[in-house]
Amino acid sequence: MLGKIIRNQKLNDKYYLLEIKCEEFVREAKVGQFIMINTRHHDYTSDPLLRRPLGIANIDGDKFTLVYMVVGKGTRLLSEWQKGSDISFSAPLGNTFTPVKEQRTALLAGGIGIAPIFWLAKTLKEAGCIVDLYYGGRTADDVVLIEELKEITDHLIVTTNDGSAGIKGMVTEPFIDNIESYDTVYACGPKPMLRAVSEIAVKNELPVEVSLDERMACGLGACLGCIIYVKEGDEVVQKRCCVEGPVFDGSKVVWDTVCK
Amino acid sequence: MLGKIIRNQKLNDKYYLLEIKCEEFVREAKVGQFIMINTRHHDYTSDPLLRRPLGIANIDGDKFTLVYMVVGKGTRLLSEWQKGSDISFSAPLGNTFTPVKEQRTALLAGGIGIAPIFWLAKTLKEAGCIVDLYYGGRTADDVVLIEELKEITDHLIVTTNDGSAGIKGMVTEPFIDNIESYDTVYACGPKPMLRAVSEIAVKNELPVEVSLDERMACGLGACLGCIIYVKEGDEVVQKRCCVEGPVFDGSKVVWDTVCK
Amino acid sequence: MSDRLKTTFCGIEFKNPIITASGTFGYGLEYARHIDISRLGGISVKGISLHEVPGNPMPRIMETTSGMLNAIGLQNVGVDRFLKEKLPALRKHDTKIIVNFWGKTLEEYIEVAKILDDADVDMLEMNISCPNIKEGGIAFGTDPDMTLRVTSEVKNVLKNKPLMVKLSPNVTNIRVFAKACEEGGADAISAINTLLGMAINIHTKKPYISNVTGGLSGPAIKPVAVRMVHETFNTVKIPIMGIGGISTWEDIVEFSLVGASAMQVGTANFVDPQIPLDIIDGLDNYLANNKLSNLSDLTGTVDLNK
Amino acid sequence: MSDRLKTTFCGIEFKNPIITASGTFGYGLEYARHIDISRLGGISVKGISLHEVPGNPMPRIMETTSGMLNAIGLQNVGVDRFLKEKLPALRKHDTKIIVNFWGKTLEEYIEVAKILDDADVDMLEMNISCPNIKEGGIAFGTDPDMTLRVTSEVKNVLKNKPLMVKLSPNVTNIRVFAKACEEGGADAISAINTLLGMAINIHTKKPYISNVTGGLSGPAIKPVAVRMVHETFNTVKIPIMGIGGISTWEDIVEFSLVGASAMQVGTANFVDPQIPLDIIDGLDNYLANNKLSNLSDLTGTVDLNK
Ligand SMILES: Cc1cc2nc3c(=O)[nH]c(=O)nc-3n(C[C@H](O)[C@H](O)[C@H](O)COP(=O)(O)OP(=O)(O)OC[C@H]3O[C@@H](n4cnc5c(N)ncnc54)[C@H](O)[C@@H]3O)c2cc1C
Ligand SMILES: Cc1cc2nc3c(=O)[nH]c(=O)nc-3n(C[C@H](O)[C@H](O)[C@H](O)COP(=O)(O)OP(=O)(O)OC[C@H]3O[C@@H](n4cnc5c(N)ncnc54)[C@H](O)[C@@H]3O)c2cc1C
Ligand SMILES: Cc1cc2nc3c(=O)[nH]c(=O)nc-3n(C[C@H](O)[C@H](O)[C@H](O)COP(=O)(O)O)c2cc1C
Ligand SMILES: Cc1cc2nc3c(=O)[nH]c(=O)nc-3n(C[C@H](O)[C@H](O)[C@H](O)COP(=O)(O)O)c2cc1C
Ligand code: FES
Ligand code: FES
Repeated sequence: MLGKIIRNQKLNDKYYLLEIKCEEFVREAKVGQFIMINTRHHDYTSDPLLRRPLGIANIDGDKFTLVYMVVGKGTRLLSEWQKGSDISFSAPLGNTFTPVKEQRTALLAGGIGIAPIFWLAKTLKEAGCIVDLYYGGRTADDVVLIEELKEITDHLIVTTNDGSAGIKGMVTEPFIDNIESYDTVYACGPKPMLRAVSEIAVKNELPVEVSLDERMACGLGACLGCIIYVKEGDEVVQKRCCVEGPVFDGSKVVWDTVCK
Repeated sequence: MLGKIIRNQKLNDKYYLLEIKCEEFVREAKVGQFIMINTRHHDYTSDPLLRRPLGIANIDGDKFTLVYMVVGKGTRLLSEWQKGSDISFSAPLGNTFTPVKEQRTALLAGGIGIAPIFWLAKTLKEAGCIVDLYYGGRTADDVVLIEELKEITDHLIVTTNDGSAGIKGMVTEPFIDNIESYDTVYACGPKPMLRAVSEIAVKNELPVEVSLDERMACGLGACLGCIIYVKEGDEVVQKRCCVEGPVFDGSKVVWDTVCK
Repeated sequence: MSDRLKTTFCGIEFKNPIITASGTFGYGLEYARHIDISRLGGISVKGISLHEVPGNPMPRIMETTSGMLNAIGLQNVGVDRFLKEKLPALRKHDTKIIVNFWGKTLEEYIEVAKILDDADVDMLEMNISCPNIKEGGIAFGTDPDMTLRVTSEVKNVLKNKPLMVKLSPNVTNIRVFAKACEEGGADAISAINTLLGMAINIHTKKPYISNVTGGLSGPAIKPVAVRMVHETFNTVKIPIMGIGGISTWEDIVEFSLVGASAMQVGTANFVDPQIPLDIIDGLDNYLANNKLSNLSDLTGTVDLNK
Repeated sequence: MSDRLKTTFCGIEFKNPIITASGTFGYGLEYARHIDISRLGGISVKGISLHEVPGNPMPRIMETTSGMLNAIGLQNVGVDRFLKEKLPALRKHDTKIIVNFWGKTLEEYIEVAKILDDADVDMLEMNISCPNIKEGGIAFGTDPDMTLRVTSEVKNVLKNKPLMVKLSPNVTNIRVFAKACEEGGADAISAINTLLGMAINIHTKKPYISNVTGGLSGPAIKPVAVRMVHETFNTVKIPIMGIGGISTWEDIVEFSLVGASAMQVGTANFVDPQIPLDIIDGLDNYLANNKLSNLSDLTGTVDLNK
């Protein structure tokens, strides 16, 4: 698919927000899905080669939003795309968060994990849920879009490892303190965090969905490069993060096999 | 070296003019020399890999000019560099045209061969020469900067293969007609043209200098990728186009060995 | 699509010479949502073995400069499930099906080949270039005697389907292996598989691929692939399917000039699933513009005169 | 420059482990106008032979995706002119001189080695991977017995200079060749030389390189080089100079982790002559930031645990 860049806004030294207009895409997209996006400025160059997976952070009319962190070649190039350009990407990919209605939900985001959580918060809010968002980062730079998030959550609890924003500490700490208040848990962020959140949820018998990152080549289920091991009954089975994921039941993921 | 782009102007569908400010470069540059220029927009990408050789087309104050034709990846990327950007290139490379004074000179340019010929015309004019420029192209699109050239030549004779500009035919035809009028000949363009010009000059016992194109990796004389075979007495010797060239005595080049 | 693109390869009629490469196109259906797969000349499916194989631990892939490394570990559903669960749906699309297959032992190669020979598929592609699969300690694809043996024994049991053998580039002299395939009775050769490579994450000090080494593919390897197809073409008379770094119609022409009669597009499918279709259109235009009645007019016509 | 970068390799003290690779840095002096070559750890000069060699017809080079092909044809001024015309000026720069050399025959290898052993150079690098140079029809670099023989016979005549043997990547198993070098008495191994490749101009239908095939170098081949250095390190005890696609200090760390004690920068010198110096600075920073006293702390420390 092709879309037009409406804005590619620097949020801070690491984070960018990219808004793209594409009616067809918006019609198909569901909360929790992601895209594979071309970051190269010219088709006739081959470095970087592959498209990059990014979660859908919001849908607004005929536009959708991505939030991304600059970590390497691809995201650096993406940050230089100009407003008005046509950029290419796949149709919406992967499964979705399981939508619930009128429940008390805890959402946890670690760093760039905020991307799919943003849209999820909005969706749950619209479905009459209570939405508490625990949003952790290493430093103040890792927590973005605070004003926007306040509007679509009931409580926004920010934590940073160094205390430069919000509460000093891990994002799981205030969550544990309030664990009694929730019916359902959702999380996206670094794998150790997702593992911790899942273990806390399981211990408290709460359903937990996590959105997992895995390096991807195709994003369509063809290359088998993005396997996540999941328990099904007594068996461990393989799931492709790009098709059967990126959202998984956190209680079923075999965490020891998930790459760090 | 680093320079600032003052303008990168599209002359027509094929040709661009790039003006770069760099005092140090301008101080060193001599007529007939070339540069190796980085065309990639980002150092961290490797495709295209190598720098591209381009002739110096003019010097003006602390600025120098390149004229280039878009033929592949590198020149396509070059055409998208923005005004105000810093671009990197080598110091001026190669040998120079032999400057003459107060002579009657014939200059021949074929297509993009106009680049080094432009500066040569200006230089010869300033040295009190009569400067006749025979400038040939396939179509009208291949002859650029006509107004500017008129100012620095005594006669400007344009030819095109299809007659869409100037005289229809080969650039060598009007030159042969006037051959009696000249003391010295200079040429830059496609190799078959340079060969023809050299043979005409030799037959008429005129000194002839040609500026040759050869694919280059280093541009500094290290890779031995750009060899031109030249007669020295009875021997055929190897010259590196990037160091002992790009300007050669047209009567000495072993034309059969020069790649097409 | 015009007749210009029709390609007869080992007696099979492909609507065009563009086939998607094994391991980069799943079982074909994964792409059906994204492109019209019936426009493809054919699909070479992910390498199939006798039994289901779980593949390597993660991570399995990493991008490198203009290429990628993979060590999927030949994960596949096994021949039975392939025939039951994948093939019927794939067959609904009007394109040729090539089944890429392999075995852990000579017997397994033969067994899978027998089953596929009776199945509703068009052609077999035997992968002998899995570096980790050995018979008596010797890899099939890097020992000429083993290549000859597995080719002739598999060929012996096939009654219906043409056999194409896929060569490894990780050898000193690919001509020896091409010759062994031809002597063994192979109907065609496909070349090349991936180059063995490795990449290290300097922050963790671990290899990016859990298997330590992986197969390098993509535009980076194209010059090696072109050279090997050229050498193979100069060695054998059986037709060649060219593979390695192909991502434009110009690449197809290049492989054709050095002797490939059909081509496979691999890693480029990941770059953009539209690429094989763009290649088909670009190639058709090229043939029309150059007044060529068929790509086969170009096969092996590289001009080596100086 | 700090002590962190000092590198002892075969008993020679390099001020840093960054050496410019043979064939990409001429006789060193070509670059002296553009960068301060005395900042380099060392320079491996263009391959020298007994007699002057004119090299291949043009064209000799072509860019490929993230790499380049070359078939210069080992053009060089011959050992005598090198020693007389090039070496004295080069010696004025404070950097180690490695002389890359080769012979058309075993005798020529020995002859050149003898001459260089008595010359004012620091180390010899024997190139056995020229695909077109054969002794009795057998290439030195792709036949283990020939590798062993040329190594031991050359080593026998050397009295003063360490011998490093440069390996070809165009082999099925580089370990066999590394072993042959070690057995033959080589003091070190450098790896890798270029991969054999080919590219065709689809407009003229001719190869871009007059020699038809050429050597592929540059970032495209780095994963193959890293893999081969890793395999070599696991096979022999002599030190390794890593080569292949290096263009950043991160690449140096990567080669160090898989076992290289020093590294050569090749094609990257063409991309920008400043690159080897930038690498030296970047590496120094990296070592300082990671509180490493020397790059040798990292040699071969890749972590293969899953
Ligand atoms: C389903 C999914 C959704 C994602 N959503 C977002 C998002 O909304 N916003 C965002 O900023 N990022 C997201 N990511 C991660 C993003 O894809 C990577 O950061 C990006 O591909 C890095 O590309 P690069 O070229 O900049 O870095 P590279 O140069 O490729 O790599 C730089 C570093 O990032 C690591 N890396 C590369 N790819 C991934 C990956 N897929 N996952 C984790 N680490 C990786 C590399 O190992 C390396 O250390 C998502 C990943 C997946 C799989
Ligand atoms: C000393 C010298 C001075 C030059 N001056 C100019 C100039 O002032 N203006 C200008 O437009 N061009 C000039 N050229 C040619 C210019 O270098 C090439 O057109 C350019 O490198 C092509 O790069 P690319 O990436 O766009 O094309 P590529 O994708 O590299 O190649 C496209 C096509 O151009 C051909 N080509 C590539 N490099 C060269 C080359 N060096 N010479 C001839 N053909 C080549 C290729 O074979 C191919 O057919 C000069 C070349 C030399 C050696
Ligand atoms: C992720 C991946 C998986 C692959 N799996 C197989 C396979 O199962 N069998 C096989 O013969 N080749 C396999 N290959 C090799 C490709 O079919 C092809 O030979 C190789 O990638 C070179 O082509 P390319 O550069 O166009 O990708 C695989 C390649 C990739 C990238
Ligand atoms: C133009 C060119 C000429 C070369 N000449 C030689 C040579 O004479 N002797 C040699 O041993 N290697 C030669 N090489 C190989 C390089 O030294 C190096 O091994 C190879 O290019 C891989 O490193 P790179 O990817 O950093 O370039 C040459 C390489 C290039 C690009
Ligand atoms: S990324 Fe290819 S199967 Fe998931
Ligand atoms: S371009 Fe390298 S020697 Fe001339």
